[in-house]
Amino acid sequence: MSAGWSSLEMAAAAAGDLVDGTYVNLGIGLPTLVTRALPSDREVVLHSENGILGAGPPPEAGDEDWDLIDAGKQPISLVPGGSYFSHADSFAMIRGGHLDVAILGAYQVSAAGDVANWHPGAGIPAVGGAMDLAVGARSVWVLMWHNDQDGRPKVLAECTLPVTGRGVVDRLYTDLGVFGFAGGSLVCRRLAPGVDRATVQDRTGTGIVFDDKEGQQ
Amino acid sequence: MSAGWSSLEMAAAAAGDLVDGTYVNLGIGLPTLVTRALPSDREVVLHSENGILGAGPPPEAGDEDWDLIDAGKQPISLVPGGSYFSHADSFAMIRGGHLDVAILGAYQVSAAGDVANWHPGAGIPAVGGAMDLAVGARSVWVLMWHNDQDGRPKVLAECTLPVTGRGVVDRLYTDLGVFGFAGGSLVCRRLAPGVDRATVQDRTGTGIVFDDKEGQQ
Amino acid sequence: MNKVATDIPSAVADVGDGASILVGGFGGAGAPTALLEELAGRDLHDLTVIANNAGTGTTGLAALLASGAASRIICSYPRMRGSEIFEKLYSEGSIELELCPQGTLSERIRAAGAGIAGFYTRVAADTDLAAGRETRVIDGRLHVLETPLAADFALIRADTADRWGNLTYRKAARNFGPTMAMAGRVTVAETDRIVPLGDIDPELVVTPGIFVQRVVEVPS
Amino acid sequence: MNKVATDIPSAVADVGDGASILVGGFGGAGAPTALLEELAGRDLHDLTVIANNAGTGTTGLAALLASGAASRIICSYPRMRGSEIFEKLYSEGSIELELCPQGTLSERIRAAGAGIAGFYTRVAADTDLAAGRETRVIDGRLHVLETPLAADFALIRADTADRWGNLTYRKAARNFGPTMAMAGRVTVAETDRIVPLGDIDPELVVTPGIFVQRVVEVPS
Repeated sequence: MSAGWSSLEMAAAAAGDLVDGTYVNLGIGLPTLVTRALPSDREVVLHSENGILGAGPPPEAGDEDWDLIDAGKQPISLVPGGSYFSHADSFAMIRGGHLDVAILGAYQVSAAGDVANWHPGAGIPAVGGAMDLAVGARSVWVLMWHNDQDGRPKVLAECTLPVTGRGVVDRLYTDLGVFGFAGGSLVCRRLAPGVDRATVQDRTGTGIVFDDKEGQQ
Repeated sequence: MSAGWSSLEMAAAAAGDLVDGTYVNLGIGLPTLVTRALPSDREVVLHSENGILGAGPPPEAGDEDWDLIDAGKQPISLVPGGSYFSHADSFAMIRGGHLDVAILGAYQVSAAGDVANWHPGAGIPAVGGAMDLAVGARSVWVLMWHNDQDGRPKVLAECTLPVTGRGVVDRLYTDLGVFGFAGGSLVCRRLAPGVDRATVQDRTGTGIVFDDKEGQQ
Repeated sequence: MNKVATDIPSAVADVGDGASILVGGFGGAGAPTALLEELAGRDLHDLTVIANNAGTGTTGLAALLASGAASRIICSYPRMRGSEIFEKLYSEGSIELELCPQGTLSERIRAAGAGIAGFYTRVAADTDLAAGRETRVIDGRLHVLETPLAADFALIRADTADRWGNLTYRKAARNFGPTMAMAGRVTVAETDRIVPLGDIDPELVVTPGIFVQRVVEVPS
Repeated sequence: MNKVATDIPSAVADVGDGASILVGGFGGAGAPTALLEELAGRDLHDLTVIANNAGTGTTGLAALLASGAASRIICSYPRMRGSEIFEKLYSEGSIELELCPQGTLSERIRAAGAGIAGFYTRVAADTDLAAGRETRVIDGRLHVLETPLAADFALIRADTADRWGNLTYRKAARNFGPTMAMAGRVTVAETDRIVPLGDIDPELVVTPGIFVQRVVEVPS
């Protein structure tokens, strides 16, 4: 598993694709790393489901304000131009198609762009805003490790865990590369450094169409 | 038509029935007179459909603020404790049953408590917030003249004009008295000074059950 | 990110024939008069206007209607003192009217902005305004199914803006502004002033910039 | 009119067995901790709690659940770091869980407050969370019918109140407060401070007093 991106490099790949003026919601877990990788040459406005636009980096230790937390209940800050609003208004933004991008973590993604990220299969599930984001954001990106801790593929022909949304994922960022979805198939757009086509296919549970000119150069 | 209440006396009869802490919406036309008749010993909070709670009396001539108007587009003021909010929130208050009382003007009221006040029967209709108020307020009161300009009854067995809401009117204040509705019948609760039972029945287009102990004393 | 339009014409440059337009305001309060008069000065046709009123006097929405730009209006209260321009167009058959209860109008607009595909309300049930409409009995009471009301553009007036499109309003000029801002595919706000980013207290922002595509300064 | 309760016990004196309670807060921010702990100290049973989370640690909502007062919880995100009390009750079968997507939860609460009898949303359509539910295809897409979620009480935390019940909030502690305030038949707000009537700028009021029945000062 030495080849491919680190978690921060995966996040940087996604962050680099966010253009100036994008409104983005970052799911809890891996996607929060995107905040650390945002290029400084553009303004990307971060939405937090608990009623914040303009979420900023965590405060210094000791300066935490527990009335200013992100979706993962961690202390954050507010950037100039930010605002506060109610949950109903926050999810009106999400459901109403006002967010340009939602970057979700996931357990599984299917070739059809289904995403499973709310029910681990056993124990108590917790859906939070995942289903709202999955159908509401204009573009849904998933940021996750390509394989689980036991090396099993998380990108599959069909999700085996309960799905969050069907046919909703537009892009997938993993440690092995960047993927899209077309005609019911997974499409590899870019390979991470040191990863070849055979490796990524071998570690994926569905057939891949390769369209990774950039990565192969 | 010398017997009975003046318009301001009708409004005073309604105003006197508003207890401390009541949230009230006043329709345009006659009901706006209620503002002039509110007893000073209680706090009644006036709601204006265009996003105001705590509507106050008109400002002095020359002090009008055209961003602070009532439902009839007339300049008003805001009392201490008042607030501004959006139309969506304003009608959430109305539709959601948060207003204690709506006092509407009307063309016609029926024995079943139907009210007709949006469509004059010819020409261009204009519904405004009338239908929202008719079904949304916890208690709907109508304030109107007992007869039209040609002396015809406006309180009828059935409305002949298009209705605003059915079975919604709880109380009716006219120049001849105060009425309720029970078992599909109009009930006279109080007669205006100088008005007797025969007169009010004669000027009404439906049978009246008299329960006007107070008025007869 | 800079949503500030340099002038009024460029703020609404892409409004074309056949567009649907949400127009803010309750009477004159909150009406985007400058944007409306800019449109009135063009040779526009077949607009659908969604507004509470149908214009009064000869300015603002009345001017737009007088220009012949609108073929259809959806509103709650078209007939009022001073609405002669609308009344003339209506009596001539030059404009189609869809009357909608005011709270249903604002809720349909909110539904469009909030991604709600339909809702049930008791308002207008069993009245002529709901004739022929789909109904449903819920908890023993008749309800009407209402549908969302989005538009190509929302034109509103606000008090203060910044370059991210955050807005505050003044008193009851707020009215339809926050709700319509959510439902325009392109929302344009004319505002009394535009201040530097960060100058609006985040607790005071009424319309977060995510709902606004353009702002233009039009001092009152 | 004076909605100020003299103390915490009297602010929730009428909460009884079997009551349904909307509980504000997202994690700890906006949680009405003092009101919840007052209820936890009583011998209450069979409450239905509607909240985003299911409590963490041993205070606030977790304390109420630990007291055995709740037999049912409707929430979006019960399992998180520190939710051991809920997890234990759930695994014992002492509490029933209805999981609801967060935005659907807030919209169902708003619907109750806004007099909307039902609405259609794409959220959760064709997922296990909508199994067996009424659906409808609108514009070619599957939608789920969602119903309003009112409660006997809404308990929330706000920043500043006045005796009419007008409320402001602090930063992201706003979250569910304004929406739940609309949907409680009795809404009780614990607030950092209570100021004289007229001291809150009318442009800054987030929850107008019409939605609030009682306020009680609980400095943080």
